[in-house]
Amino acid sequence: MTANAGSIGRSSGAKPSLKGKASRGSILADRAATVVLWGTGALVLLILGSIILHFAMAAWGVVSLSFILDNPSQTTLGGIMPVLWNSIYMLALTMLIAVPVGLLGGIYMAEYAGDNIVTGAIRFAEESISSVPSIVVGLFGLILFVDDFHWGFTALAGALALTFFNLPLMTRLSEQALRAVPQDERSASLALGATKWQTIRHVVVPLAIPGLITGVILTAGRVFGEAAVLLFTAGIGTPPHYNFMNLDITNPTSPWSPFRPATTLSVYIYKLNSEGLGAFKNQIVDGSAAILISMVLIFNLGARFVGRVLSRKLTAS
Amino acid sequence: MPITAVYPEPVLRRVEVTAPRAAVQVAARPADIKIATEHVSISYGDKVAVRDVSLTVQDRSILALIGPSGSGKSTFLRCFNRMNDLIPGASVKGEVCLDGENVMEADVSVVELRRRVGMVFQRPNPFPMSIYENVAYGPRRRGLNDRRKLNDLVETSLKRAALWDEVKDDLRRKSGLALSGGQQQRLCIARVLATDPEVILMDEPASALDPVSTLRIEELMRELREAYTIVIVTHNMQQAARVSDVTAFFTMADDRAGYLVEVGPTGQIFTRPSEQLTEDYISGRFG
Amino acid sequence: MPITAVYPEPVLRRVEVTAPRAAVQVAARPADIKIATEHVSISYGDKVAVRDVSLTVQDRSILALIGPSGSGKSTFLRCFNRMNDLIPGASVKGEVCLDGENVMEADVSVVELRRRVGMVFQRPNPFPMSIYENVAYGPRRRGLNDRRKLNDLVETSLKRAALWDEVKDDLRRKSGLALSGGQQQRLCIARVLATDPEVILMDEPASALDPVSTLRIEELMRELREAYTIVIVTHNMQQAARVSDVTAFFTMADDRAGYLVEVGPTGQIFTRPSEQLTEDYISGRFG
Amino acid sequence: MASLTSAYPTSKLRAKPGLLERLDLPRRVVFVAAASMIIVVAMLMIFIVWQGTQLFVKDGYSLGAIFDAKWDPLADTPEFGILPFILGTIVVTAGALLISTPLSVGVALFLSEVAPKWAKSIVQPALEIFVGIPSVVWGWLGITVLVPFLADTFNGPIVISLPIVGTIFSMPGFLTGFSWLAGSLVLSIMVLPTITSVSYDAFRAVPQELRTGSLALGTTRWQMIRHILIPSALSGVLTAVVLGMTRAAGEALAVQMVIGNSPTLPEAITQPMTTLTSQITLDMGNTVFGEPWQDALWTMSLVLLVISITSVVLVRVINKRRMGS
Amino acid sequence: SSTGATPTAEPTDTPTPATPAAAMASVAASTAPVATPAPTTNCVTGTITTSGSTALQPLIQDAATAYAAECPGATITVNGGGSGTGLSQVLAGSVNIGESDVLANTKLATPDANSLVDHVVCRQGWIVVTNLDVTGVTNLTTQQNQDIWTGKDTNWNQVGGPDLPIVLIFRPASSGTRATFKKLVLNGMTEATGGTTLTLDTNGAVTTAITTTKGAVSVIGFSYYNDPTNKPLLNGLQLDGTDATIANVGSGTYKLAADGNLYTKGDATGLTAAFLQYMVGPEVQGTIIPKDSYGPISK
Ligand SMILES: Nc1ncnc2c1ncn2[C@@H]1O[C@H](COP(=O)(O)OP(=O)(O)OP(=O)(O)O)[C@@H](O)[C@H]1O
Ligand SMILES: Nc1ncnc2c1ncn2[C@@H]1O[C@H](COP(=O)(O)OP(=O)(O)OP(=O)(O)O)[C@@H](O)[C@H]1O
Ligand SMILES: [Mg+2]
Ligand SMILES: [Mg+2]
Repeated sequence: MTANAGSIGRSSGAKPSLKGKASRGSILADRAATVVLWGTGALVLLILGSIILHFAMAAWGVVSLSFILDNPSQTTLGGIMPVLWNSIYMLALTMLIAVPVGLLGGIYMAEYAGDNIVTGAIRFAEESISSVPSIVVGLFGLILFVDDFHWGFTALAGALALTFFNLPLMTRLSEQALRAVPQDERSASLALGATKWQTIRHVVVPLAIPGLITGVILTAGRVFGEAAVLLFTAGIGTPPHYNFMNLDITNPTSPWSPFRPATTLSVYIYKLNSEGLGAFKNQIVDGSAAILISMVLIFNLGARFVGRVLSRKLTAS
Repeated sequence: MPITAVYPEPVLRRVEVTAPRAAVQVAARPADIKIATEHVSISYGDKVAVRDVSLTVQDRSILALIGPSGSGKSTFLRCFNRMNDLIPGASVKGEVCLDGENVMEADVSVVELRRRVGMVFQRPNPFPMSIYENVAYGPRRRGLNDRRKLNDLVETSLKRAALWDEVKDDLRRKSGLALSGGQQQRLCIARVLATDPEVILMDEPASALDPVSTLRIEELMRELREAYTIVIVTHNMQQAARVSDVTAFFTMADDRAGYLVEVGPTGQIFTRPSEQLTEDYISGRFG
Repeated sequence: MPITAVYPEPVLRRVEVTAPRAAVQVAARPADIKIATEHVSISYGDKVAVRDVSLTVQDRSILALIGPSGSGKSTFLRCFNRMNDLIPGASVKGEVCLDGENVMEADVSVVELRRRVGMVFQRPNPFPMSIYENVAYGPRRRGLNDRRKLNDLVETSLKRAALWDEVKDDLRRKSGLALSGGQQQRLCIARVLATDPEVILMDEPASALDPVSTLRIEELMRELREAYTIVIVTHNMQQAARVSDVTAFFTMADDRAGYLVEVGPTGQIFTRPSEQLTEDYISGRFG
Repeated sequence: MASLTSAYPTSKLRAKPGLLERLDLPRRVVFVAAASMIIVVAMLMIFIVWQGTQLFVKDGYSLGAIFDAKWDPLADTPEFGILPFILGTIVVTAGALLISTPLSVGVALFLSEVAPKWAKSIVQPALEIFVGIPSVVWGWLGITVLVPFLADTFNGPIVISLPIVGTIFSMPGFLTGFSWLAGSLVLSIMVLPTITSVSYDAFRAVPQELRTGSLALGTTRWQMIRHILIPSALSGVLTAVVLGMTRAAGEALAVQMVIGNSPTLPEAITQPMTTLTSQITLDMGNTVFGEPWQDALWTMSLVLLVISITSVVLVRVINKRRMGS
Repeated sequence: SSTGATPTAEPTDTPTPATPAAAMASVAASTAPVATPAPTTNCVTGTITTSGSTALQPLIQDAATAYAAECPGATITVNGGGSGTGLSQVLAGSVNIGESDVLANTKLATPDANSLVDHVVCRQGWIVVTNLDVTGVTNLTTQQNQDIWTGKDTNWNQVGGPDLPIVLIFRPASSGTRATFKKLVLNGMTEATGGTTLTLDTNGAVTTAITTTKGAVSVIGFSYYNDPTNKPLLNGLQLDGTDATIANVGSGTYKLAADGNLYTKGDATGLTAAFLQYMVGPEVQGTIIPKDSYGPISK
């Protein structure tokens, strides 16, 4: 051994058995930590499980096909059809704007954005809106759309406020989905003499579709449950009985029209809790909450399923 | 082009070069020069990765770039088709001429350049689409949509890449990803051929492949040399010795900037290198 | 231990072996066997990566694992200190004995095992803390908190790793990440030495380093051999020839499962391999 | 070998790009889409800043009068001290973070270091569902389950006394379940997914080599987590907590439903209190556009906006630090 | 503007008279909106929106539903939002009718308040209610109320009830209920604050809280108190010995009551006018108002 080998050479005495109990303390600490960490995971599941169970039980006997398809009533259990319709309608209206703009914005951020002041500002804006309280966005919609534009409480005002609120999320999720496409694929396309846009259009976006769909569905879940933004923009009231045959979207009486107030399911829950009357108020809220949660579940499972199917389709033979 | 079998003394013990090659004159007639770089330096941000490299590549020849990891081989290779443009922070100085035209100039269309200078990567990277669509991708982007012409082109390209027989039966059904590694790499070559390039750049095209596939790719390169100019980066010195006409040896200085130590006919580099560094490297003293 | 200077005939042209080594007897006395594997097979999920490997490693010797990429060298190396346990889906069958004790058994403490079998990785991976803390990390976790003892240990370990002189001035201020690649790798070796291991596993420890650093690490390995058993994976055959006593050649079959082709004294493997496959590989026919 | 050129139209290396190419329409379109966010934020900020400063500009209140403890909008000269609401937001958020941070970081560690694949594939979707549960549902659960539970379970004074030392802790019991604790509990569950997922990303971002480096030295997993992982991911975890804080501070409906909205600072976690958001939801509808009272509510919104923008800046600073080191 | 489609109408009111007669009626109505209830329902087609007081919302909602049932071409959308929202929005022209529990001139600047036209459509009453645990207390005098709500009395045994701390549940300071109670019962005295008080923003939330909180007391609208689900869960108190009934509100003996005000910007026209006329007609005043526990407008 060389000169600088020092004094604590490799210990030559009896070696501890590998099964020895060296460092019992640290092993015990490790065991304890493992148990605690498993515990936290289990706790999350427990909380979610009991919430789902709670609503499943509360909704038992309340939720039925007629609960979903009937108009509300004060004297009977009635149904939630109009508010459920509004939720879906608002979702569609919001996604109609948020998805294309978010996707295109995501393309810019993932594919074009350089390191300059404008991109920096976009990122800052994106992060800012995501952290602005939804109620502030709602109030902003109230002044701008409802009052200044004289739209009053309308689905359009609500959808626009929701779009503002969710655009950053949509953009971020599309950006992530696009960035997840391996650089190799871009290089391969560009090296073949495809232009940048051709590469995006024919290689990057198709490959990102599973991620994009997941993004859309996750955003949809959030839009579906939002209430604070809508309280001050789309209105809070009892919707009239809708006539779905009225397809004239410029007519405020048509359920297809964006120029009418639209109380959504989550706003309806808030309203019933605040000023609901009638014997079935609590059951209706429980049932509505159960439906909201189920929709969120469906959105999530759907996102996973669609994402998996699409990516399998894209990658497998 | 008939191959004159003037093979240099075996380079490493037991190296059996399958297709002996002519030692190529480096100082060639200017007309034959396909690519010439002059004082090319490339940096990533402040960090210089390649310093002041000047060399020329003959038309229809194979140039191998060898050197230790990090010596800038890949970086240098990417300047031929301006793929460095895509790397944020990368900047290239100097001239890179393709057929006498400096491709670094601002008004050069990189799209056109990359059609003429194709590239094959280390990891086979077929697109997740059918084999047919993989090959037709480049032509389609060039605006070729005629069914018949496309079919012909796909077939010719796959044949040239020695893949046709293995895939012809489910060209349109099978995904490019369902092929084996070696087949995928040949598919990537076919895909490049379909855009009708003049130069093909290959960055360690066989390093992710098994021995049999590697030999196959090497064979293919020798065939393609008849019609294309090829620049290949390789870690495998035997591979460089086997396939290339000219070898360029890169290493890096203390500041870790890569530079060209020497370039010359492959036989000469592997038997009588003029630089001690080259000798140390190919003799395995480091690297 | 005196080194008998019986160095085998030079293996590759121009290889200058800095420290000629004794050819080691493979069939040794059982008492000298430090590690023995018996019928080790390792799979990732359904995919077999290493099939049925049995070999032994002498105490205080260097075993080099060579073979083409993907032949399972790293995977095999990781079974000595059960690092495969950390890879989801990896499963190891067979026996791996350290000093005659089977380390695969359920009641073996992997913590203890890994202290006795240290590991150095391909990419230097110092922790983001001071040089001192990097070396003291292992001992501290073993409960050593005595200031003086720690200082001594850090110094000895850094000296052994031939890094002391370069870093002694700002041991506590400089981050391990602020060192050069070669220094980082020596720091990682020092870090392992500080836990007082018996065996050191090295997975391509020099492949990310420059030539000078590489030579340094090789020198270091030869010094460490006096006190430790070393198993090294390398792509660089010259390196294997230069540093190891015994070389094991891995390759993979058609099903891409890695297996051991042959193992023997390094001199013999590089000059008179018994298998055609080995000969093909070391002569550069593939890989 | 035949050239394939016949298949293609000829083109030159230096061919002048066509008008369409020079316009690069796609780039412009996607840029506009991304930049629209700047416009949205600019509008949002301008409107909220405009509205939020009316109290000073139009109604003539001084900044000092706003950051005061007295809130009495019905007095002859109405007083709009919003300090209690700001402090309320701070304490209820702090309470939520105190409960949520250890739990969330624990779950993040569980997911990144401990959980086998199957457990991950259950817990991760569960967290996503948590994110998706609307805040009105949390509020509803709060008033129908949590609030009555708290009121029934802890209705007497809460006293902890030791045999010799005597009383070491005492606290009034819940008069009603509407309380600081209820607000913090509801919020802690609502921010759990945020903190968890951001810290999870931070843990994932720690290079695998550091983990294997530590484990290969013979440390236990917990030693690795404690001495390598957590220090390395600290700034990421901090970011997570800041984001959780922002979310908690801005949450309106659920908190308002369970917190009791008493416009005073609580003396114990069992007492009702109020926050900026709950005061805004409470009074916004009952006040008239342009009256000082409503202007004060807008000022509160401005404070919320400032809090969230500050947190964005804070996160950036933290991350810059991380990149720097 | 003999057709009744007033071009100057600020709210987006789309009156499309079904018949010339209806058009005439609507013009007539706009000149004297509330004074003379029409004998039969005046049907005008179109769409109007209302927003405002949540206390009036149940009534307006029911009336709107009934009107729409009689007049198929009419759509009346009823929104809540609060009295302030109703006043702001009718002033801004965002809605056609704004409902308020309080008079516009207490909220708005004089010129703005003057631009609104007040239509009183009902009387509404509020009742002091407690948790059922507060046994033995059936009546509180004005004085006792003042002692309780200003924090002077803190235990029910001080007003003849059980030994139970008093938990005050307020409505927000900005709400009409709170303002009315403060004016009519507390004579403007300052209410108690602190750890034993809650503020909940709506009748619904208050009702839920009272039923679950021992010793709680609050003030809610008649319509919430008389709701068959709520009533058994609440202990409704007399005020100064007077029962909280609609009849007593009508006769003026029960003092915790106020007008329900519907505001329009300028005079009402078209469907707005027709609906306001319907609100004071026999249908609403005679049937819907008692059913929803409001009081009819007197004389
Ligand atoms: N995108 C990049 N950004 C910054 N530095 C880079 C980048 N790519 C490469 N480098 C650096 O430039 C130098 C040259 O890298 P390059 O990949 O060209 O080497 P190479 O010779 O191809 O190595 P290898 O044989 O490992 O592929 C290296 O020091 C590398 O770290
Ligand atoms: N974590 C893993 N999961 C699944 N398969 C793996 C994993 N790691 C390695 N493999 C596969 O196992 C086989 C052996 O890999 P290994 O890394 O051991 O080879 P190697 O000989 O070390 O190669 P190299 O020289 O490239 O490092 C390869 O086919 C590889 O793809
Ligand atoms: Mg490279
Ligand atoms: Mg390996």
